[in-house]
Amino acid sequence: MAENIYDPIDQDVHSEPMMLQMGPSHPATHGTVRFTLTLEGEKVIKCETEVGYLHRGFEKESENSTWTQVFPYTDRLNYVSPLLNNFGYALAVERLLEIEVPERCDWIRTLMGELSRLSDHLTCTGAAALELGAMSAFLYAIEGRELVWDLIEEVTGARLTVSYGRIGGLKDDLTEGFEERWKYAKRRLIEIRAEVDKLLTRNRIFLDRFEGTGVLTPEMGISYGYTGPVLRSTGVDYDVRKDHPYFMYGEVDFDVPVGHRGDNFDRYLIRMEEIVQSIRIIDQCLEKMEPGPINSDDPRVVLPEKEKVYNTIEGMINHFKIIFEGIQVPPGEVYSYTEAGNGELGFYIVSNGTGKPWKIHVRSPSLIMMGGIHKLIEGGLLADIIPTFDTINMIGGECDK
Amino acid sequence: MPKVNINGTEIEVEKGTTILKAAAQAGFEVPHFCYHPALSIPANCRMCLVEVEGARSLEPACYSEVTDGMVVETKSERVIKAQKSVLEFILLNHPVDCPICDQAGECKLQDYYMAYDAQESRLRAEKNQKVKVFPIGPEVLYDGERCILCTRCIRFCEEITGTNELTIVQRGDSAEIRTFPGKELDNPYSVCTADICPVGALTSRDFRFKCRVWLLQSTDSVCTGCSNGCNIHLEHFRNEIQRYRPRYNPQVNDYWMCDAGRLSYKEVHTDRLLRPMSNGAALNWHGVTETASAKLARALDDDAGSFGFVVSPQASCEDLFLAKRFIEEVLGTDQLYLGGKPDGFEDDFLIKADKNPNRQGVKAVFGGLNDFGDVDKLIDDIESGAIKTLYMMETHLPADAETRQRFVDALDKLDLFVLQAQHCAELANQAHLALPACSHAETEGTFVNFDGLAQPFEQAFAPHGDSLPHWQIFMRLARAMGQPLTYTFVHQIRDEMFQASDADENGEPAEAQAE
Amino acid sequence: MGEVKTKPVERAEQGLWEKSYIPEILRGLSVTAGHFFRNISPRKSQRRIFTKNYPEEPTVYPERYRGLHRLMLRDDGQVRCVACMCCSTICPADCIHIEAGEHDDPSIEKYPAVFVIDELRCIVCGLCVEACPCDAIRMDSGRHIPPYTERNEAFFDRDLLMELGGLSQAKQGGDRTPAAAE
Amino acid sequence: MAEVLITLVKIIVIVFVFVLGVAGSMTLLGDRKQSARIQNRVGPNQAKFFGFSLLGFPHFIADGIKLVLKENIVPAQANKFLHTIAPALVFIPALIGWSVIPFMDHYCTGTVMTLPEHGYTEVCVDGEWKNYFSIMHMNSGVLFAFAIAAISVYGAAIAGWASNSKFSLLGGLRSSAQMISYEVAMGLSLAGALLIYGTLNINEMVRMQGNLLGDWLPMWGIVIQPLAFFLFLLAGLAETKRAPFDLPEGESEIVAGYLTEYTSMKFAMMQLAEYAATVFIAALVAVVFLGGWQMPWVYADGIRIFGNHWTPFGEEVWYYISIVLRIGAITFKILFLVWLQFMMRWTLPRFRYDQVMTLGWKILLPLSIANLFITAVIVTILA
Repeated sequence: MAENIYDPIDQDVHSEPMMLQMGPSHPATHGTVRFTLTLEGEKVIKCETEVGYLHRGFEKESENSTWTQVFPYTDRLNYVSPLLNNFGYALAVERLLEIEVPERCDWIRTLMGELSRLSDHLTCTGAAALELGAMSAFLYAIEGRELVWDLIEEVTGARLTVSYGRIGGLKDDLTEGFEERWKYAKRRLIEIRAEVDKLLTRNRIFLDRFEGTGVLTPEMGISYGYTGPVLRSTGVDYDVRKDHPYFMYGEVDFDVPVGHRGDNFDRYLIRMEEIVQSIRIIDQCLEKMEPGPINSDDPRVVLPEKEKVYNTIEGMINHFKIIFEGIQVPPGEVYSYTEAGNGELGFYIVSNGTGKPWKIHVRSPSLIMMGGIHKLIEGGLLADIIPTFDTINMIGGECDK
Repeated sequence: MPKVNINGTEIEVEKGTTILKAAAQAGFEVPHFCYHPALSIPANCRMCLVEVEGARSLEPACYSEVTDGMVVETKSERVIKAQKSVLEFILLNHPVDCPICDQAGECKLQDYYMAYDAQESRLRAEKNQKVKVFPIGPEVLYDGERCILCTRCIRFCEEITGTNELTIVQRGDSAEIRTFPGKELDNPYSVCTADICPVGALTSRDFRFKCRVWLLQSTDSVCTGCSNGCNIHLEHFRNEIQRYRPRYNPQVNDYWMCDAGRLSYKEVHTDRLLRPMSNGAALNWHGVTETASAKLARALDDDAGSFGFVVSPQASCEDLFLAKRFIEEVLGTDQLYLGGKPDGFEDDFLIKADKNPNRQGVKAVFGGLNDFGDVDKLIDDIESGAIKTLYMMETHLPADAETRQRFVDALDKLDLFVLQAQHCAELANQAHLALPACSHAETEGTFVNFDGLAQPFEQAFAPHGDSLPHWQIFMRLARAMGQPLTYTFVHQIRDEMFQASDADENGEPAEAQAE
Repeated sequence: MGEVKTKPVERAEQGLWEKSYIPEILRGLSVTAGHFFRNISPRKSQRRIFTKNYPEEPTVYPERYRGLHRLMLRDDGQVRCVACMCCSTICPADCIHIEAGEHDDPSIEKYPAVFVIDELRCIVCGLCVEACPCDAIRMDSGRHIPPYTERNEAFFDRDLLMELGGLSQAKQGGDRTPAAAE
Repeated sequence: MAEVLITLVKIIVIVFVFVLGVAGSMTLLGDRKQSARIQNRVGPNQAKFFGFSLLGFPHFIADGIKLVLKENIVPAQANKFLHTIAPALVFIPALIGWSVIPFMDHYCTGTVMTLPEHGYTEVCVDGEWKNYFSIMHMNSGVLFAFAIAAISVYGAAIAGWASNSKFSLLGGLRSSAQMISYEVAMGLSLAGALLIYGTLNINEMVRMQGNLLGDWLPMWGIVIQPLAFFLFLLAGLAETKRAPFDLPEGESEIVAGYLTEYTSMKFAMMQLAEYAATVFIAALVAVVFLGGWQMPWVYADGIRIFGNHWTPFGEEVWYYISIVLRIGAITFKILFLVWLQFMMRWTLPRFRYDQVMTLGWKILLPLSIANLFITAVIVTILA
């Protein structure tokens, strides 16, 4: 922005820009972030972003936990799609351990991950509507999310803090009636998506708020390191699932929606489309999945079966060593990345060969997006911050770590 | 000097070195149960078998000495197979006891199973049942099922203590460790058998079920039980000492320590003086420093000549050094007395009669013990009124119960009695001012053992209550009385102290060599 | 191999009529009014109320739901837990406090003299259940952690946890021959 | 003396029972129960009277008690006087406007006769019109209503300025800009209707809407001025500062706008005034465009359609029945419009500040001027 913003705007009437502290405790800055805005009327001429109000020291906490104990912490990164974080972290450690997980585990991870993505996108689009005042659309979307969470709860035992991933496998297999329940949920989800679509997509008020606001160019997106739906809205078709397939994403058909204008409306459309694609992926997973083990057979990593723990000293010793020492990860470092709800979620992990991580760094998409958000906000109106911040979908837990 | 090739690594070792030690020098671990560096080598567990080129069978690495040009494989297929078989065999009758076994976490069976076996047992036999929770001695419990019969404990009693209590009875899978008839494992070093037991067969009664070992944090420290100054691992959990474990130091205690010393940690947590007190009322340090300095200053003004000071050989050298400076520069008295615990049992191995860890330290810091009066003189002086004000470090006095009672009675005659101690004993109630001091687990410092060996110890956890190290208390009082002694870290005191003692040519011995 | 292709998202052009707000407002109103009238319909089966009247209509949690802890019992009603501290070791929230005691029965040896779970500190991750080598602690009580007004109420001690518990049939300790006569 | 007493009774019945009753219960039924049903929820039902949840009404009382008992906070360095007076400036105009809204035609002490040949005009034979069903009978009623409504701008603006908060200030600015802009469009869209009615007297306007076009189509404002109805409704919505025009208090942007720093009963007054304004706009639309108390084909002396006329239950009784029906009609119309506003509120997203201005000045204003012009031309031609 120009340097002379503090100069009087009008030579005759003395006026000066207004500084406005938006956040950290402000209804629009959910997830706690602070914008220090310089306003000319309602026009934002300068925006300084300050993150860190939800900092919990995830990375430092992890250094004092065993590899397994990190899972509950990862739940709380992007708390709208905890499963994706779980699996992303598990994948990173597995790459460091150089172990393979059974096929069924990969299928379940793909499936549950997409469920989580559904919940993320439903929340994001719903919340965007809510903050524009269209509360009904939000609650319909939330109803869809509840259905997804019901499924997640049935499989993992919790709705939000799932801690379902395990290094070398999963906590549990899918439940028996999962497929039937998914079919019901799917039917309702499609209905709900149609309703939200009806309420918002062609509504002129909504369009006026979303079209042409918060515009991101592809160059800017790439240079700031944006990923995920936000980058795809500019036309860059980067999706980790497509470009570097992991789990079973190489085995399923799906489309990666891309926009071309890079505005809020493109991001909204992409999320709406990804809901459809996620449903497609889940269907394919359920179809192609075959029964089998869900945990790796490496005794260094996976807890033995309970039966053996209770009754054999070998199982008991194995169990004890993993519990009190933690999984022994060989020294080394790895950067592993997956496509989370908001973009590329990377885990850079260094192990010194003990039961605890030496260093875990999270490349959290939200934090990186906050680095360039002022570019999207500056020049717009105060009210444009709302849709822009919503479609960016910053999640405090992930951003501040 | 024979040259030997271990797993492809060429290494030159001294003559007579065993393969196991040579492998350790070359950086390879050879698993072993029965072998202990301080004991004789029976080679009965067969865990350390290694492949020697040219030899028909696998050789026990703990026993076989290297010869020039020997080629050893510790990780060959044959060795691994042997290791797996040995472990499978040892675990055959091992009970599923990890949840209730105190050894879990430092158990060699657990470590080796994960490192060298990690497979399921192929045998589907019922497990043998043997004696459990057998009180083999007053301090040690025996569990027959967990025992792998490595005989370390038997060899310890034969070779180290020479008391010969233990042996193996029965044969085959009924074999167990037992005491000889009419004996029990009651030598003063009996808990060492639990230390060296590679599995959970022998466990300490005191430590039993107190804390899981993997939760313990370990700090290098020195035992304060007697003037021998055995090196220990001070193992604590949540600001509480859970146990002492001997730390290898060939100059002092080798791998061992006595049972009494092991239990001396309890003093740290019993009868502690936790808050500064003035005539029985708890104060904070600000308040008490003011009160104390005012009272001391008044006492000095009234009659500087009637000021007595009891120095304790329980305190570390750094504390004593500041005590000395405090006495000389602030109080200016020369009526010094020596406190400390009375003498006790001694033997010719580790236990010393002098039960104070730092008498040599007092000697070094104050330049000999000649200036100090004894307990009788102290009591006489109080009773005669020669001492009106007494400043006492720690509560111990080298006196029997009767004399001590006389001392306690005589305290009433004092105008001012300042106690600066870890413990309340019965003195804290009588003290006009009671200042809480830290134990050796809560601060760092140096003890000089009977032999003149200065041994540093580390701080394990935060001080209990409001207690402060002695040296900090002296600094507070000195500053409040207008003659500040300024130090920030213990090492500053240490540097100055060693300089001073060198100047005195009092030959402070070099610090103990690291392990 | 699955097929992945990109799909450009499209936005429809709007004509003057649609730009006049009216059709879309009416479309939106038709959606919301549809919900409104369905949900005030006198026939309750027609309604599509998603909310549950929670305290009056108790929710049934799925089988795997992680709720309040419970301590399982042996056949004779004693606590199964042997105070091995695995759960308190793995607990990331450090919410389990156990003090072991010597049991009268030498075949049990160790039992938790004190076993307290601070349910407020608990983050309900379920690692303790996985870590238990004795099938002693479970979180499948089907009850969520209730709200508390006092901190102390959230400390669930051994007996309270045992009341929630049930009999565990899991076999423990493997096959053993009867004790040899000493 | 009797006049005063009757006026007092009217004030009490209309303002306190009807307006505040409807406005207050709307906070519950409209904002809560209705939104709940729209959003597949149940809505409040936990507060109970002797075990009955009564559609959640006890919540209304609980809310009131809560708001009264809350701490009254005035921000540091706020202008205490203005901060305190602002809620009254918002609240009182919202109620005064009601004085000119007729809930029924004047009461005729004699016999009412309808004259179809004179456009279904009702005349009072052997008696006189007594004004029992509106607080005040005023020849310039519409003008008065507008004048009073315009005052509430000051309340919001002052509240925003006096709170010493930047968010409040923005809210106050937005609200004054918005209300002033829309008042223009609102007045001009009404002008067309006034041209046709030829009167500012609201009761007369309603009476004229009793005419039947072609003997069957009631000549309501919506029929003769459809565009104006739409413009007026839109502008009216914007006047009430409710969604989708709730940007003065757009809670996600500027926290709560000019309400940010208000608590306790002052907040309740502002809130209640907003609801009262919603009802008032509904009433204005009802009387100007939806025939007010007119019920199609129901007249004081019987039912008339296609030139037919019959009087059930005899003339004496029917007159009273028609009074009840007509009061019911206007109440129903008001409630329907309120319901519609709430449906909009829960359906639509919020406008942006500049878009509201664009809509007001660049769309609504030209359209209403065009409407006025065309109406004027037609009226001139027809006259």
